[in-house]
Amino acid sequence: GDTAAPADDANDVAVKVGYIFIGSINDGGFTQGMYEGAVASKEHFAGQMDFIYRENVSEDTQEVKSTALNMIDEGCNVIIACSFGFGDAMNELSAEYPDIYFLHFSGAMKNDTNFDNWFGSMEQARYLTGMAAAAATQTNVLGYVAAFPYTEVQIGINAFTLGAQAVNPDVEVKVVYINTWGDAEKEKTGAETLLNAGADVICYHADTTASQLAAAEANAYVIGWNYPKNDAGEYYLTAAYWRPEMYYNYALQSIIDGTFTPESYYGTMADGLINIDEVSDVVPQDVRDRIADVQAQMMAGEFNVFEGPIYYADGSVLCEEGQVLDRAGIWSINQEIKGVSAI
Amino acid sequence: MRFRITKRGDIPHKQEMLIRIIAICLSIVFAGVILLAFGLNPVNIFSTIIKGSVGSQIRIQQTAMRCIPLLITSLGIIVAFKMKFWNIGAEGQITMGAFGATWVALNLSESLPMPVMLLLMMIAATVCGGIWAFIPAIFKAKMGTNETIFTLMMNYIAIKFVTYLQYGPWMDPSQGGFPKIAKFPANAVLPSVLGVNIGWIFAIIFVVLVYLFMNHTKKGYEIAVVGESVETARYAGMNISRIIIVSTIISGGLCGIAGMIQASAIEKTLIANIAGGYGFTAIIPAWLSRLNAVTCFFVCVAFAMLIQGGTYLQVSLGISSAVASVVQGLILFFVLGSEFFLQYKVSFSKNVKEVA
Amino acid sequence: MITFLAACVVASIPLLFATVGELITEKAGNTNLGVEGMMLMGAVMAFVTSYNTGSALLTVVVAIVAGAVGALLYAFLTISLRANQIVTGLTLTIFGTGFAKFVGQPYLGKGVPTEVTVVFAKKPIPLLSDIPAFGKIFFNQDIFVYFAYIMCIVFAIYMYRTRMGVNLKAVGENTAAADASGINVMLYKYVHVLIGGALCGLGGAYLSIVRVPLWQEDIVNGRGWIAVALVIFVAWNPIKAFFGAIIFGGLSILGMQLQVMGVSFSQYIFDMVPYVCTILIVIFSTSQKRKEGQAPADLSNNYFREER
Amino acid sequence: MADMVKLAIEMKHISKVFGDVVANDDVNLQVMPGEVHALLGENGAGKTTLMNMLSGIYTPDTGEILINGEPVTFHSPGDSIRLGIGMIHQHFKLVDVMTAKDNIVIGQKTSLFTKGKELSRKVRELSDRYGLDIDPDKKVYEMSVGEKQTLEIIKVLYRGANILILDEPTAVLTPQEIKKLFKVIRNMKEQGCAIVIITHKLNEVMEISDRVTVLRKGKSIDTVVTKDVNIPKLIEMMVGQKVELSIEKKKYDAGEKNAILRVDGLTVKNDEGKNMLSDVTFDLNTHEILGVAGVANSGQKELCESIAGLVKTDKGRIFFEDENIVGKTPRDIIKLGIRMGFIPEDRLGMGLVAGMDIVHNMILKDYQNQPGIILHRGPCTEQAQKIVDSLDIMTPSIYTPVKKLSGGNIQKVLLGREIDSAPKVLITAYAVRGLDIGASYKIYDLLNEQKAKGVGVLFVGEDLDVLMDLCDRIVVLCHGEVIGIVDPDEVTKEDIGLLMTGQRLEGTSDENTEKGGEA
Ligand SMILES: Nc1ncnc2c1ncn2[C@@H]1O[C@H](COP(=O)(O)OP(=O)(O)OP(=O)(O)O)[C@@H](O)[C@H]1O
Ligand SMILES: Nc1ncnc2c1ncn2[C@@H]1O[C@H](COP(=O)(O)OP(=O)(O)OP(=O)(O)O)[C@@H](O)[C@H]1O
Ligand SMILES: [Mg+2]
Ligand SMILES: [Mg+2]
Repeated sequence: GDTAAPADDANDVAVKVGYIFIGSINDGGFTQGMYEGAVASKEHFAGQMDFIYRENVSEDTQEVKSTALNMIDEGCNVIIACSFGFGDAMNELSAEYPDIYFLHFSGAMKNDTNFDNWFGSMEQARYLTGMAAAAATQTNVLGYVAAFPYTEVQIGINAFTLGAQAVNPDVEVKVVYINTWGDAEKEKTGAETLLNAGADVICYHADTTASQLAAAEANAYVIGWNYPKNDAGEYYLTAAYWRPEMYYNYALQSIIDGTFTPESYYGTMADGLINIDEVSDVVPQDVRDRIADVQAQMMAGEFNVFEGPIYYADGSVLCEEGQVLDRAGIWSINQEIKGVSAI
Repeated sequence: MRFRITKRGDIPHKQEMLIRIIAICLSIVFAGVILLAFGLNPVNIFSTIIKGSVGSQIRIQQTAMRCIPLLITSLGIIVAFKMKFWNIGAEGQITMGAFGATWVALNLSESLPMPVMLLLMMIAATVCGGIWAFIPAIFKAKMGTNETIFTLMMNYIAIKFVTYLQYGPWMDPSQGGFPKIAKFPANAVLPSVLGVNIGWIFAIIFVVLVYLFMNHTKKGYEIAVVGESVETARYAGMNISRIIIVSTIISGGLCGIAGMIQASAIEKTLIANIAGGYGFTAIIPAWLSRLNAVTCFFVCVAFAMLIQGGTYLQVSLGISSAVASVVQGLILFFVLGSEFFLQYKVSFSKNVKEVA
Repeated sequence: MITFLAACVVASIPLLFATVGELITEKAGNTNLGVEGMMLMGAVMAFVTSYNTGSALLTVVVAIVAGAVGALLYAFLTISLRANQIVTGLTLTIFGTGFAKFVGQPYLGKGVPTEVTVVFAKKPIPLLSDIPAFGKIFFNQDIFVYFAYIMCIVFAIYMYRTRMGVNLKAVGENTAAADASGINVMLYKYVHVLIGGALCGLGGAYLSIVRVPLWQEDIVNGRGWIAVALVIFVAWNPIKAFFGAIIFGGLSILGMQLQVMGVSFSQYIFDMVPYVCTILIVIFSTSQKRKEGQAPADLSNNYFREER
Repeated sequence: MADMVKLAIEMKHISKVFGDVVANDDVNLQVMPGEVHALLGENGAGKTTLMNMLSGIYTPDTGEILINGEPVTFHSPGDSIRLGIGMIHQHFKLVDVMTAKDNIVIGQKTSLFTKGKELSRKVRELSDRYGLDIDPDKKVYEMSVGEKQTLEIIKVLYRGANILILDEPTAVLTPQEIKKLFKVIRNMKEQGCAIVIITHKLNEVMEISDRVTVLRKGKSIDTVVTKDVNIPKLIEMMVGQKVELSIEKKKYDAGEKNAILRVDGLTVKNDEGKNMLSDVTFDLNTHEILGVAGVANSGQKELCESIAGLVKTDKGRIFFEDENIVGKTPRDIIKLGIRMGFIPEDRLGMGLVAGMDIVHNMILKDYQNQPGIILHRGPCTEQAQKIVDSLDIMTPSIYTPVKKLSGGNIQKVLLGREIDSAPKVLITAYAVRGLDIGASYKIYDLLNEQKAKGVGVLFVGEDLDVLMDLCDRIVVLCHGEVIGIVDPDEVTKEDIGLLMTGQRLEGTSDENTEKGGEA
């Protein structure tokens, strides 16, 4: 096993963070991103920050709590829990340990002093990858392997579709829901099913990179997710991913400064939490320019992904002409938009 | 040189204990050797497991909280196994028990007094868990259907069902679009005593009740007879269907209560992963305790220590907690193997002549 | 449709190996619930081998050995030490899962080297693959698939046409009678439990080496348990196992296929279908009064010659 | 003798201990080629154990075995088979779902592939040669007990055994089948085979054997030449003292008797819809032992089970005193005072809980009468001790699981419990099957005691001599029909034998013979 390399001078640091991970730190996906963020953050704080972590913690409140308690025993004063299912444990502990800070990725729970959630506008990155995908398709069919049909996933699908439509109004996005997060074989089968149904670019929202393998085997393009890992070689277009050190640095600094206030942090392309990987030159230069342009607008706060008129696939209105969805509006999405075929 | 295996007679209690202790010691040594082979320091690992499980008051509490569902589930399994009903469906029964409790918690008034609420939740959990065990049991009794597979499949159905609820009709709109079932109201959360939810008191009461039930009641006797031979039970005029109903309601019901405790005290809601593998793990202490409720208590405590201590490995030593499950497996293999020496005697003999 | 059926064949292969493995184990009177564990052991060891050596042959050999070693633990405990089969099998699954996690951790997210993947890439069989539809479905596959076909046929001949097959049946049906007839029951049990484990190892390796040539912790993800259930579905018959595995493999991907075809239904309900089907089949097979196609009569009973 | 002829079997100073039970203690046995050697002893004397050591199933703790003069050690039954030893076990060792020929060939080292047709031919040849009747392609589960026994014999013959061991082979056979078996034994003897036969039927010992070795409580007592002894002498050797064995039949006046159980037009179908009992009608009186005779599977099992409420009846009524008990649960029937000592072919399958001790088997029927929900073991502990003492049950203690006892002792536990429960009607099926002679007579006495108390006893039996001696009347069943109800004082054994095979008696003076629902 890998080791967490606990520092010898652990007692002298200003913040000692305990990271609780859902997967393994070398999974080439979500957890690796979260872990590398921690390493980057440690570098950033140069001696003021240290961390320990535990991998493969299941979303079981008992397990999460005892892990966090062990970390507190080891001298941690900040716990960062990197999965939605860890929230309840953080919530409970934050009441029991007012001196410890609990930062929970995703969800909506927080308190007024030492417990906050953080997430980001992934729809921005999804939009940009949608643009890239639309430029690469020949068949005008984009495949999307998705875990479960619910808001977070549907936001991604819709943003991706909007981005694609912006480049090529004729594209169709086909979705397969696989009802599981981490079954590589199922993800691959899902991707293959889409490829057989005519898709020639694959995007996915699940935990492994099996969709990339399926695409590459079928000589189709693919868009990565969670972490800029390329398992598809020349067929890899780009990836939408998190750069969590942007949040770590921000939050830990405010803890060090004594200015921390929970705010339900929502990162954006502007503050760097949300990113897309360099776009492959399979995508024509003009589209790459457009992507860069939209990205710049996003960073400047001038671009809204969900701006009306947008219709759901069943014809009902998601967003009126001229209306811009705010964060709450985006997080109330519960269907796929027009242009997506999903069940 | 040839060795010969013969059946032992009844062996004295002391000797039996001795063999078991030797087996456990050997298993630890053996697991240590394996760890060494992987370049890990076994002494460190074992002492960390102990420190991590009982090293401080909080850790003891954590260990106790793991012991509760494990023990209650094991007790449920004991009742079923005594009837030779190889119930490996505890995982599903826990899940369905939690489902029943959640249904009550989320649908009844928040102003209900806590004891009433908890009692109703417990009844719902017992019924749902019981039904989940009863379905395969009745098929076994009436048609001889293989219950191992049946109960196993019931696990998956229960888990998929709760997944469906979690991502579908029961998703809580106030979670900002994240898939989660609503939190229990305060009157549906089990209170704590000594820093551990009162499930531990239930667990201890259940140990005593199950022991008395299995060894000193007529129903307990009937269950054992049905387990030995359904034909004999029929011949003795036992009402077999009723015995099966009662025992599976007890077995599945106990598992269901474990689920209720997990939902109410730990998660304070229902999640698909509510059983968290306890349903499978609990089979082993049930068996190792030879289906004796009191022995089962001690085995479960040891198990809970191993599990809880395992979570401390990575935090303290930076070693993957997968090591803990490997250690657990190795120790189990040894203890399972040691049963042999309780029942059989191995003697070595030099034979002069062999058959051609 | 043809691509879907071809995909069903692919999805069936890990199940098929594991099912035939468990089937042959059960024929010898042992229920090994460690299928999931043995598959994972095979999967991880095969992956580690291929990653480090780049040798396809070695990968297959190691997968076989890893599954068999898992089975050996089980065999020693249940056959020689007469430990309870169900509990020992479960323990093997716990152990195998932990083992795969532990051994595989450094390899997470890493891929199988191309020298290995090319060996296991799809290879159409000349002539046969030209048969309309049929050829595309069955004979445009990788060598694991072809091996699986041969395996089913060989096991069917072995079980139904050879002297050893008859002896094996006797061991599972009535161990005491087999023993008294001079069959070396211990040897039969060991050999078949080990063969069973080896096949489970291969089934696991198929997932990690061929199907998703990328190490993922929970690559087997419950397929071992489905295989245990399939054994009943196919009535302990390796030829039926072939079709049974295709049906169950197909069920696992049918949901996705229907989605892209725009057929509306609840995917959650669909996820339950294989399990509900298994239950119905178990019920159905026991409701029949036939003596054939039932579980070996001495299944799960440990044998001690001097026992009464 | 031993100097001139090489002994086929020589067992010297054999001991075998199971846990706390000494099954064999310094046993010696010598069998010559061309000899039929009977092994005699009470239940649990260690006969089966001794023979199992010859067939490689058990390994002796101490002692030496010589086959054809060569010292041998068996590590497995295979070793024994290779030396030409064939054993027919007390409990069949056959694979139910396989055909006769597959059962014959398992474990044989022949060709790689099964050669079905050739094998069938060989089996037919063999069965013709010995005058045995077997269908090589019939599945064992479709076979009658007699056929299974025949199959066991052919299996041994096929392997060309020159030492044959038969453990209670006649217990389940009809007289005709026994005749055939003895012919085979004599045939083999002429070919120079050594044959050991275990049986509890002493007339068979006298008829077939050349010499007899008697075991008592695990020790070999003596070996004698059959011609030189008689039955009482053998009994004395077995039991260890002189005993007088006879059945007294006390007659009660019609006035003292009244019908306690009336079976009226009873019809029972099996799963496949075939009539197992057709229109069976008879009365059972108090102070009476009513025998039931018939060849195996003539409906005896169904008759007993339907009275006990264990099978569904198709038509007809069963009156206990004045109450129709058809459709009542077994529990209700037990409460009325009907007890059934049923000894099925698989002794432990019904009636006893194999894995439980004697105490917990005693509670089996009475626990329901205890008040409350708590199980009281106290009274049953005493009862268990009493039965063990009064029936001389050989067991280490009353806490020994009954499956560890010898077959005969298991049966005593069952009968002891049923008789001890003071029933009004006692149904016994094959009560003495497998019991040694002393134990059998003990059972007869017990049944007579019950009769004296006014109990109506239904005695389903095999041995016609016993039926004639013990019963007041005998119901003869044939293919599920009552073909006659006879008074043993007025008919001969041969008459009953004829009835059993379905031939009605012509011109007998027996007015009791009723028409039993001729179809
Ligand atoms: N496998 C065994 N395990 C434990 N005890 C045994 C075993 N086999 C025999 N015994 C015991 O050894 C003794 C002798 O049994 P055995 O079967 O040889 O008697 P037997 O002479 O054949 O009696 P029966 O006439 O009833 O068949 C009995 O007390 C029996 O309980
Ligand atoms: N399985 C057993 N093995 C050995 N001894 C047993 C076993 N079961 C019971 N006993 C002993 O039998 C005796 C009576 O058992 P127990 O005390 O359980 O009866 P009880 O239920 O209290 O009955 P009662 O109240 O009528 O006396 C005790 O001495 C007990 O130790
Ligand atoms: Mg015997
Ligand atoms: Mg016996």
